[in-house]
Amino acid sequence: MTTDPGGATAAPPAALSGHGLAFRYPDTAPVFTALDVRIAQGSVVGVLGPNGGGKTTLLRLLSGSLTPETGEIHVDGERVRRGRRALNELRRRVQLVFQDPDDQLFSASVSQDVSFGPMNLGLAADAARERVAWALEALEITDLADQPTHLLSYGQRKRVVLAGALAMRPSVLVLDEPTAGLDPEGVESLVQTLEGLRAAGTTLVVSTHDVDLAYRWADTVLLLNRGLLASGPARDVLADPALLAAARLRPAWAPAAGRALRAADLLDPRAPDPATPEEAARLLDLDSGG
Amino acid sequence: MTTDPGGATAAPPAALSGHGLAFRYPDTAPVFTALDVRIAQGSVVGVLGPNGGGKTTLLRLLSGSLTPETGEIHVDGERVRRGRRALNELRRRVQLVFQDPDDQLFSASVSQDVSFGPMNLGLAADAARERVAWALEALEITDLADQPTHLLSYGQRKRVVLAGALAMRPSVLVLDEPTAGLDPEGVESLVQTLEGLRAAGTTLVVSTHDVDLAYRWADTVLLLNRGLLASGPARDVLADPALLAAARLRPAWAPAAGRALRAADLLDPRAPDPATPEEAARLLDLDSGG
Amino acid sequence: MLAIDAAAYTSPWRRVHPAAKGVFFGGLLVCALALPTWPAAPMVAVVALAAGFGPARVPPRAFARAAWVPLLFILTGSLALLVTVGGPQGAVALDPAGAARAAEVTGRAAAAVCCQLLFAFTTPLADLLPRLTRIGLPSALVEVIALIYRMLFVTLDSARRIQTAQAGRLGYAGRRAWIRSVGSLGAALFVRSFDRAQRMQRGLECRGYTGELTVLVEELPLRPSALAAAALPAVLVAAATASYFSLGAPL
Amino acid sequence: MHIAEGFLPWQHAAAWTAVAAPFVAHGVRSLTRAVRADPDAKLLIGAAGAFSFVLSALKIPSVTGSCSHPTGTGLGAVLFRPPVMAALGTITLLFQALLLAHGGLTTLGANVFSMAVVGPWVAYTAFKLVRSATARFGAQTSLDMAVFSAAALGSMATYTVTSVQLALAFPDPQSGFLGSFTAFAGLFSITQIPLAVVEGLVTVVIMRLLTTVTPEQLRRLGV
Repeated sequence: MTTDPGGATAAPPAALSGHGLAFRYPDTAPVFTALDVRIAQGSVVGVLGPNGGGKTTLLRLLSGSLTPETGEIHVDGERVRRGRRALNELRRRVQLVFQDPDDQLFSASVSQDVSFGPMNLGLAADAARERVAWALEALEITDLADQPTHLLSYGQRKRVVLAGALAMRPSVLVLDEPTAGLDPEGVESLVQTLEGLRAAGTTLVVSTHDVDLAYRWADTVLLLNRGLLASGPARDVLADPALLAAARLRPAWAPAAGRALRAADLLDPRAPDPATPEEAARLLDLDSGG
Repeated sequence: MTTDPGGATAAPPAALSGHGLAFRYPDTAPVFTALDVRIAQGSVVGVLGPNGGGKTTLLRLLSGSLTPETGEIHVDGERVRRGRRALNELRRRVQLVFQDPDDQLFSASVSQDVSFGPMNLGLAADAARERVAWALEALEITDLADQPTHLLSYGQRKRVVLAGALAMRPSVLVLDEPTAGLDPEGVESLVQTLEGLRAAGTTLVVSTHDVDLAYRWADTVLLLNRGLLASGPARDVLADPALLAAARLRPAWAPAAGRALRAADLLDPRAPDPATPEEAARLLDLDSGG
Repeated sequence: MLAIDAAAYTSPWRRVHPAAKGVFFGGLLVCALALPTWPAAPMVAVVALAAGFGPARVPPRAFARAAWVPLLFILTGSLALLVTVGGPQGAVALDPAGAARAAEVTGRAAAAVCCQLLFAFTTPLADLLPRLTRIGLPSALVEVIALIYRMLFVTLDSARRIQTAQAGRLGYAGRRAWIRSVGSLGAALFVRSFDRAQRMQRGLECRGYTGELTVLVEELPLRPSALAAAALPAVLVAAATASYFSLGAPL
Repeated sequence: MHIAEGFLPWQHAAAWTAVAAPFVAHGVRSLTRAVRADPDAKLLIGAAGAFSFVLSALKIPSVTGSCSHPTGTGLGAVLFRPPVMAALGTITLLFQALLLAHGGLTTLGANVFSMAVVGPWVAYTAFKLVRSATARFGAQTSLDMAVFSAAALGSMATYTVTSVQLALAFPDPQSGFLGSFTAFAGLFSITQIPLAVVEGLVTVVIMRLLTTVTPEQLRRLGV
């Protein structure tokens, strides 16, 4: 199951990769000793594993919010050099969005907050204004532009932070638990919006506890538990009970439902598993209806 | 599907009930205008609905953390009277536990924190100490007693908060999203522990976004969306697509998987749906193995 | 979360430049303070309240709730003006001129409070604070003030949730418990505030933070004619007061 | 205890603004210097300011069974030093005036002088004096006594200064400033003395917790 991140040949080029990453927090055991990861351009990469398994650490290493002890980060094929300038360039190209929106919202006005990144890039007022408008549009929150941050709902604040990251025009968006705390409809609508960004060319790296979500949404997944347990297509990795047990995850429903449907001859043996319970129900209703 | 909360006759007595509850936050539209809910003794009641649908408001009304504009709360069959004394008695008997443990940990060490409630009850030092030991034991965190709270993991902090509530010896524990932020293994182990409390006689009211969890764990569910959409056995309410759509929830996987397994003749037509993907996989493996 | 703040963001006057609102209510406030209380204070109160409850549609109930705090201080403070201490009549005695003095102070302060509150009810701080650099405050200070404004809501939110949790465990059921609860609440807030600052530091670094919190502040049109119009009510009140005295009314 | 908008005659309001101004200017200078020296300081100061505001919005039990608010001057002075408190206290008072209608805009100078200048300096002096005078009673007792004195005396000082300000504005027609000071101080003492004691006790609880939970943070602040 584990594929060598550097070994794929016909695969799309890597938007972002880490080679031999080692990291430890002061006075603790190392989180990673020699981690290799590869994020293909234009893909959605799910990062899964138990709490304390290193998900957030990996996201921070990839986005320049932590510096690895040893190892290298490559963005768009270029190695990130040491030094403040290269680090800032990495941070711009790989935007990290934290789980708690209040960690990244510092302004009481939505449009002012979103303009922070573009202003840091040294853009002129007009160009910055355009960026802000475009980012708010992409997150479908243009109507919130003049709202005070503190009167927004949790889900709205999450979108504002995303708009602030997007306004940097990153090539990769790294999202720490973007769906945590959202209700099912909120999850769905955020996934739709993020799919729109991906279609427009942004690569997405997403950590999550939701195996079912990763199964239906991610192209590839990274399974972490203080080191890389596996990486590969979501539908292979997340259907492997042994790997899931090692990562202390429960299996997804979709493979079991798919197998049951195939056993009942309601799904073609080579067709993919149903992504959602609705899809499974539709197949069953087709049968009982026809 | 909607059952009159007062109408059940052979049902177990109500540990907690609300009658004609009305509530609004200042300067906003009412959340509830006349809500009737009934929590049967010794049951696990799931509270589901979209964000902003009133889940947390209901939990706070039931536990005396908010006071309804009109309507009554009954605990163990007694009406809660107006006034500070009666309110404090309600709060003691119905303990509310929030989603974020950091909002509820404010002492330096675990045992000090758990003793906060017993001290406020005016218990003597010995009696308080006994309560603390018992609550830590029940949550399986006796070994954490002398730890400083800020060094604990998220899951451990959640358990300390639960111990703090349990040390009040409530008849009902009201839990707002207890599984949020936990990894799948953490969810499983917390549910096990809470089942232990239920077996010892504590009634549980649990809000959650996780339809699959409610489907397999709750006895009855309340579906809220600014008012009660439905209440009844979890396996009836959460298998009804129209109700779920009204509550802006997605369906659970289990009913779809159960139907598929029955269509494949791998599950008895009257047997309950599989609770977990593992259970479904076992039924499928039995088939392919035999 | 805070009634005055929340109302300001939905005010119909939100789009009016803060400077114009400042001149309007500030001018009336100066009238209330600098002109003879009778008749200037009642006139100021009537004009300010008419504007506030009329075109500015300030919610009256929220206004009344907010006005209660300063009014309580004004009334208590005026009590001391009713008496005279250590005079020939004894240690404490009613001052015959005290009622008039108390009434004058109460009238002046009540009118002034109306102006202050109505400015607050129509001017969101998110619109006002970034413009404080225009009156010469150093930008580093203005950034800190704006940051405090944002962070106080986050902290206030934590405070409310911690307090609710404490109340659920009967932390406010008696005086001793109350003191213990407020103390532990204060300590928890301190720890969380500094923790939040550190996480925000990391969060903003990802967005290119290097020490400046520069943002794009949208220009609001400010026409000199609008400023002049905003000053007009104060001028009229002053003129009316002057003519009141020139007609010899108080005699 | 905040003097409401319009309660002071305008000459007094202007005079107190002038008196408070140099302290605030000094505080702002030390604050901007700290920010320039260390970019991290900006967010920490933001957090400290937000903390000061919320602390002074907390409810504490008062004598009549109703509740009141702590001044926070004692804790603020011990944690952040009086010069910084002059700046942070001014910002807090500005927000209190605009967001809660506690205190006025023209009376801001008078309120700043009592609550962000005199209160913190009295508290800080009391803290230092009691700390060194009680050193022989052991670290915890000494700290408790110093913190209690700082908070209680800081609170009393703000109330005394406010009474002085009101007495100067409204001297008694018979006995002048002294008589009127007695009237104001007597009137407010009913609520303020118990409040000062409560604030002292609350602040002791806070500091005890902070010394066990974040000793390194306190060391960094130089407590």
